[in-house]
Amino acid sequence: MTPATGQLRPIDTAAVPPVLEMRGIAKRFGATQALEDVSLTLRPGEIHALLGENGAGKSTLIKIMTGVYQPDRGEIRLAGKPVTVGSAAEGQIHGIAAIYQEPLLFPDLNVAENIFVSHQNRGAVTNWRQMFREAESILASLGVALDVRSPARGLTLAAQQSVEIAKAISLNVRVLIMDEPTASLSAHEVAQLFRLVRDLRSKGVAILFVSHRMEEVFQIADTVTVFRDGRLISTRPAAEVTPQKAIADMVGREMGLFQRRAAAKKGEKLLAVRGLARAGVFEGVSFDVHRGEVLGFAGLIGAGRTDVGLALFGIEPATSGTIELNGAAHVIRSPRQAMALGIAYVSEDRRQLGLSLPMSISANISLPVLARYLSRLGLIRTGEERATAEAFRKRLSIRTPNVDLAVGKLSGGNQQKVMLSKWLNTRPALLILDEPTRGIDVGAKAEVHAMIGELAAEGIGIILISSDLPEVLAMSDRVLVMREGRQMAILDGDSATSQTVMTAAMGQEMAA
Amino acid sequence: MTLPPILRRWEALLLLMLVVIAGLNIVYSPFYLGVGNIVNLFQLSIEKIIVALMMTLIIINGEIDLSVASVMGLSSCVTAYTFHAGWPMGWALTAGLASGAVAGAINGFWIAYVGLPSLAVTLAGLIGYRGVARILVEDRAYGGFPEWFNQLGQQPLLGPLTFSIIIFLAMFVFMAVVLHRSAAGRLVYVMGNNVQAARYSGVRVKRVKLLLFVASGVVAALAGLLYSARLGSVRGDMAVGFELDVITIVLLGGVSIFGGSGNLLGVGLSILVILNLRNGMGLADITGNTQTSVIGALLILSVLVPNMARGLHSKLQGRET
Amino acid sequence: ARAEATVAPGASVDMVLLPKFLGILPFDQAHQGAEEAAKELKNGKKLQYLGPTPENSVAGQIEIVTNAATQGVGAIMISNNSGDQIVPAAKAAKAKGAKVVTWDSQIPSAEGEDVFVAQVDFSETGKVMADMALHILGADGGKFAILSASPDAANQNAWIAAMKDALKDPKYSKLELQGIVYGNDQSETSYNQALAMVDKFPGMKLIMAPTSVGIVAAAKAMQDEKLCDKIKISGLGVPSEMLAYTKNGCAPEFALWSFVDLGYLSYYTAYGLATGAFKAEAGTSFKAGRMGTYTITKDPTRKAGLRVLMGPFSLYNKDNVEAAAK
Amino acid sequence: MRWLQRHIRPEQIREFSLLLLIVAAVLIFGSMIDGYYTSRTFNRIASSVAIITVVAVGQTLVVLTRNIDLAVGSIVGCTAYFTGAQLAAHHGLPPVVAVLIAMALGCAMGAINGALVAYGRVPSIIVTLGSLAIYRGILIDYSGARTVTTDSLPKWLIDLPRLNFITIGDLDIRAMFALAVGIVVLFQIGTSFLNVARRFYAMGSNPDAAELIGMPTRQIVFSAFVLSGTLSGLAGFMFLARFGNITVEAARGMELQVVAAVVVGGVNIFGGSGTVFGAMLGAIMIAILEQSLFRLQISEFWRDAILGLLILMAVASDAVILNRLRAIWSRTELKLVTRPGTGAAP
Ligand SMILES: Nc1ncnc2c1ncn2[C@@H]1O[C@H](COP(=O)(O)OP(=O)(O)OP(=O)(O)O)[C@@H](O)[C@H]1O
Ligand SMILES: Nc1ncnc2c1ncn2[C@@H]1O[C@H](COP(=O)(O)OP(=O)(O)OP(=O)(O)O)[C@@H](O)[C@H]1O
Ligand SMILES: [Mg+2]
Ligand SMILES: [Mg+2]
Repeated sequence: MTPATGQLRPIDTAAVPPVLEMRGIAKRFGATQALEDVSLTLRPGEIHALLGENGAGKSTLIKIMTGVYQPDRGEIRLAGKPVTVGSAAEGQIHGIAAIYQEPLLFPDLNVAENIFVSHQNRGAVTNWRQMFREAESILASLGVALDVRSPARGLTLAAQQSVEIAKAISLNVRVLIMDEPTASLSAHEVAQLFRLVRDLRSKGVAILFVSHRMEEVFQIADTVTVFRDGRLISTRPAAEVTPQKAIADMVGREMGLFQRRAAAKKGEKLLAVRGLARAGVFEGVSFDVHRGEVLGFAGLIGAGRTDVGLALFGIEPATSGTIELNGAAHVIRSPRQAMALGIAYVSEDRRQLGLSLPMSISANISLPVLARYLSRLGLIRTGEERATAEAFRKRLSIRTPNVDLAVGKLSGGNQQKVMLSKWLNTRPALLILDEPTRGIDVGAKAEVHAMIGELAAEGIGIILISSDLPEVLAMSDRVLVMREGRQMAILDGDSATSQTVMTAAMGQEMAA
Repeated sequence: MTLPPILRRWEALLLLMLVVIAGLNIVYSPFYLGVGNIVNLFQLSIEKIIVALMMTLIIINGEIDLSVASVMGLSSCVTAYTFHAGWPMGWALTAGLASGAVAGAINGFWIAYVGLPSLAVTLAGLIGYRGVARILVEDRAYGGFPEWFNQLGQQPLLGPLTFSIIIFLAMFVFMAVVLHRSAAGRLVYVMGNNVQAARYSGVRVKRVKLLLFVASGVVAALAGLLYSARLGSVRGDMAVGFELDVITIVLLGGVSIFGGSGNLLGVGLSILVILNLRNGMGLADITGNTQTSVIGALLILSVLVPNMARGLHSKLQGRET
Repeated sequence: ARAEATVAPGASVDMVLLPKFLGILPFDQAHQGAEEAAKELKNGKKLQYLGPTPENSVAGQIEIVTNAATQGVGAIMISNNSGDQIVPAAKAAKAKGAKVVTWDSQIPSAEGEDVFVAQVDFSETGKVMADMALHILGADGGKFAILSASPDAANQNAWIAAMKDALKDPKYSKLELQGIVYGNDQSETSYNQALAMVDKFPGMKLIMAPTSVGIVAAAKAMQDEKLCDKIKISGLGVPSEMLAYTKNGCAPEFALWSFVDLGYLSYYTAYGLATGAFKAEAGTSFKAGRMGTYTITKDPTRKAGLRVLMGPFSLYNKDNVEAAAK
Repeated sequence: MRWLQRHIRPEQIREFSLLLLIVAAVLIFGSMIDGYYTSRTFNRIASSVAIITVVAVGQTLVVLTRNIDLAVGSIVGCTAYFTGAQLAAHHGLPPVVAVLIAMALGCAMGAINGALVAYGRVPSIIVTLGSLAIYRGILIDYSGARTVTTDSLPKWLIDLPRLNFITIGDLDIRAMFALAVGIVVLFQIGTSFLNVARRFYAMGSNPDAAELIGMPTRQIVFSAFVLSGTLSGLAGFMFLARFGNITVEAARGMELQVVAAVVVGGVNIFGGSGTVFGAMLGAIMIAILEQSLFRLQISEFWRDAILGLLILMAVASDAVILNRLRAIWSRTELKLVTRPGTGAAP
């Protein structure tokens, strides 16, 4: 047990008996000791932030709380009584619900049904009308407007995340666990979400909140717990911690927050896009990317940034407009063609689109350029393949015992790094990064940012699509803002502030 | 995924089963160990096991090809028909193989380029290709092939090994290299795991899928021709219903029906297990439905028993799976 | 004629009785008959009744013949469902010293076969079916169609060919064959096909089904659709299964032979050959227990091959079907 | 149009498109075949569809949960035979008891499959490939190759296929067909409105998520197999009534027909989407093709080739129509969604 478990808390909830206590929890996966002697206390009306590097064991602890995993050692106490949470259903009966890091929706069920699917006492018969109405009002309170009748299949990650959140708040829970709920939300949606979370806190719900975005954590948390390598390092009231201190706890050394990237020398024009459109999805997108330049794409969820990326990469080809690379016009119809032109696209959805989870790290990294690893007989030179993977493991400090491990076994952030490696391995001229730091920790984030800087300095043109506004502002030479499938503005580095970007992203209404 | 660990649990289990079955055969049948019997053991199901090799790739790729048996029938009937229409045997055989390629290409087109489920397309193929074979031969039976052709199917070629067995062995090695060592094999796995991720990585998934089905058609056609050589005569009902046996072999080999996992070592062992089991039962005069029931029970038990053992194991350790 | 060979009981010969597939009545009756003969002949070895499943009939028959040969059995009795495809396996079995006797359904080319025990004369079958049709439809004749088993059944095809041949006789000029349809020896398919025939062949007055599965299915179909007045059923059927339809007039007349006798005779033939009591040569006569004396002759219905003709048909109608069904 | 798009999903329209294809098929065949539009044609198709449909309903439930039940043919055969044998031996058995016997036996067989899949964690295709053979083997042993013959059965059973439910004009709706339709309606309503039944969809749509949010996934899979077995048992009874002569080969191969109906009917073979109504339409589509092809004056030997082609065409045009619809829907969806910032009115 760490010494400070809340006695120092200034809020009156400190007197309230804890709703959930974890004591001496340990969990091992094969060779990995994911958790070791972890104790954590959640009180009603408390927002408790959980920080830690990728693979520190945050998600594992959460899965133990909700009954998905059973701990090897330790006990869970609910309102003072020891309980075993044997399954997720039991967790729910105890009033524990979680939003997992990776959205878990039922693609064939509609949005409304997804929201209410885990309600135990919905009665025998579905009252569709009522369900649609309630779903709409929950989503409206979240500020998200989704067609509740449409199936969840095909929703963007952000939309999926919204549904997950709606699902969790629709359950009247005592303990709500949110594993990186904001990872794919943009500032506006985050604000929206935080309003809700505070609302829940005032109703006496205990909230466990995991995020890699420091500014958010300190905006909302009452208590901050930091994990490192499966151990609990510190638990302190938020008021007593600074971001720097927390980061130091996480990585075991001092480290700064975002550093604004020094603008690299702009090379000649690499990409020129004019009037790009895909019927019914986005239109009128025109911009240039120079060698060594980082062009940020900002916007709210569903603004169409991903769609532009997909069009450039040939997955969903554009229906009109022109794309010029190095001065030559190209009609890009397939990813293969795009890759041949030196374009790489790092997808925002690593599980569905980015990685083959059951396959090894090295196999994933070599996949786009498999031809490079073939011997004269057409067989794969696995040694070479592994060497490349090793190199990336070092360069991006991917946490894994070896590169033959299935990617699916890695923590979310490390998966993200594997995906980055995979695309860097194609040695692209134009790199499209779609939410490249989604779900990765500060340390890794800093590494990715440094890498973006290095890559730009090497003369690679970079399109950085991100919902993390501070990140976009810090990294980009220019920022393109989209809204509802239209390009609103391209802001220069100096004129791009969170104020100007948000104004453009929200349209006129925000201007006030 | 590059190199399957030589003995993962599943393969070890199959090996154990094989040893037990072969042991029982040796103890209970004096005829089992004869060279003739060992050759027969393969020869009697040689076409099915050849098709099973290709089916392994198809299923790992996340698809299924139910039309293989009908394609076997089609290729035999095309060959028989053209031969009796006066074509030289060489051309007739080529036509047979070509019919397999065409059938596979038709399957592949609808599955890869139109995006229809392979189950539906190849179910239609199962009915349709058999139908085309029927149109050609109606209620006739064609025999009278050149002697060398029948010899090829029936007589040993190399020591005690027949042509079909040599083909099978060669194909097994070839397929193992392709699946586990080549780029093509890697793509088969990647697509089986997550076809979207493959597409986003620049894999030409449609083309790979099409080629896979064409290959499946050609291999099935080849198997059909080997079958006609073995039987020396061709009818419209050649190989009816073989698809279920083929799929059984592949699944017992530890290949997941949802694609993405499994390997040829497992399938090879599964082939040996099933063939030895059938042979042993045949020699013990167990035939008909009793035989298929035993194989059915083995199929279930082979997955059930390890599952239960694992369940028990983790119970004892007080942890969940 | 040469002297009649006597079959001496008491030898020990491994014998296999191989039906087209397991699970339908006529083959089980043949098995009964063969067991009866085995008991009479005091064979020291038990008779093996082995068969494939219907969907695996061809491959299964070949496998059983091959395994039997491996085991060095003395005789194999096959109701061949594999046409000439069984030939290589049968030849191999003969090469290993087994006698190969076919019964019920022959090997078309006769290769690999010692002798075929024919239930009836196959060209006779054609005439018998034509006669039944004429008898049922009356002197004015009419249109009829055939519901066969599968397009690949050698005996069915031989019978149909024989019937087409017979129809050339001016005596049957009033009979018009509208077409052949296959029910694959499956009750459901045959039933559905019989119903569909009613629509497909306008004016059809009779369904001729030379298959014991097809004939009952067709009779039930006509009865269900209340069509028995317009469309009659005939063909080859098992009396116990046909009883009701013959009595109510749906299937006034049909024919068959005794499968028990067929099994019995096949056993005697195979046993005699395997023990060397007689050889598979035209002109050889032998005494087959309670059934009397039979002679091996050249098979007139095939280019090559020998046969033992059991014959004759039994015709069944409402007068005798009840007794036969017992 | 807007209203339509809000309230009807493309997946529902798919059934409509299949219905369109059926109408088209009927019109085309009607123009090619004399005397096609008769009550007899209707009855032929209706009665051949009835049994398949009942089995297909159960199969749909299983397929929704991302499983498959290949043992249905053997279950239908076993129940038909066993029930027939019981009725032959005890003529006095009341009809209700006979139906219950069939359903109970089917239920038991389905429960074995379900237990192996859900609790034994054996993939369904392996379990049912195995039990397909085992159940048939048991039947063959049990029966001793005897046939249940029509005349050994009580009269009420033999008359059952001819029993009319209602007669509209000269269109007879047979009781068995009405029963099948009734079951479809029952299960269609059940799967759309019962929360318990919606779990079949959830389970097949994302099994991992179902597990994580604490759905009783094993019970769901188990009950799908039990229902499939029970419905197959009922179908076995209908089979007995319709065909009367039950050999041990009864309903062999029916699993492929049923899977074909389910797939043509638009049920996603990888689970999660599709309806029992669709499965019935699939069965009807195939039955129309089969029956009509037979009546065309074409060679017996051409039928299968054409049937295969037509099934492919049906699946393909269905997919094309559905894709078009999806495109239309998703295009307008963009306009329908009010984004944050433009006011939260839903
Ligand atoms: N099912 C599993 N099997 C094997 N190892 C696992 C499994 N789940 C997690 N691990 C390992 O346990 C460790 C902790 O992982 P966890 O997912 O809890 O990290 P995390 O703190 O949530 O990281 P992130 O911020 O990247 O999401 C990691 O090393 C991970 O690889
Ligand atoms: N309310 C919504 N929230 C999220 N996505 C939506 C919403 N409504 C529609 N969408 C979908 O979002 C798609 C455009 O989003 P796209 O993924 O291109 O945007 P993005 O700017 O990259 O957003 P994200 O931050 O989610 O990646 C549209 O095709 C639309 O179907
Ligand atoms: Mg995590
Ligand atoms: Mg995006």
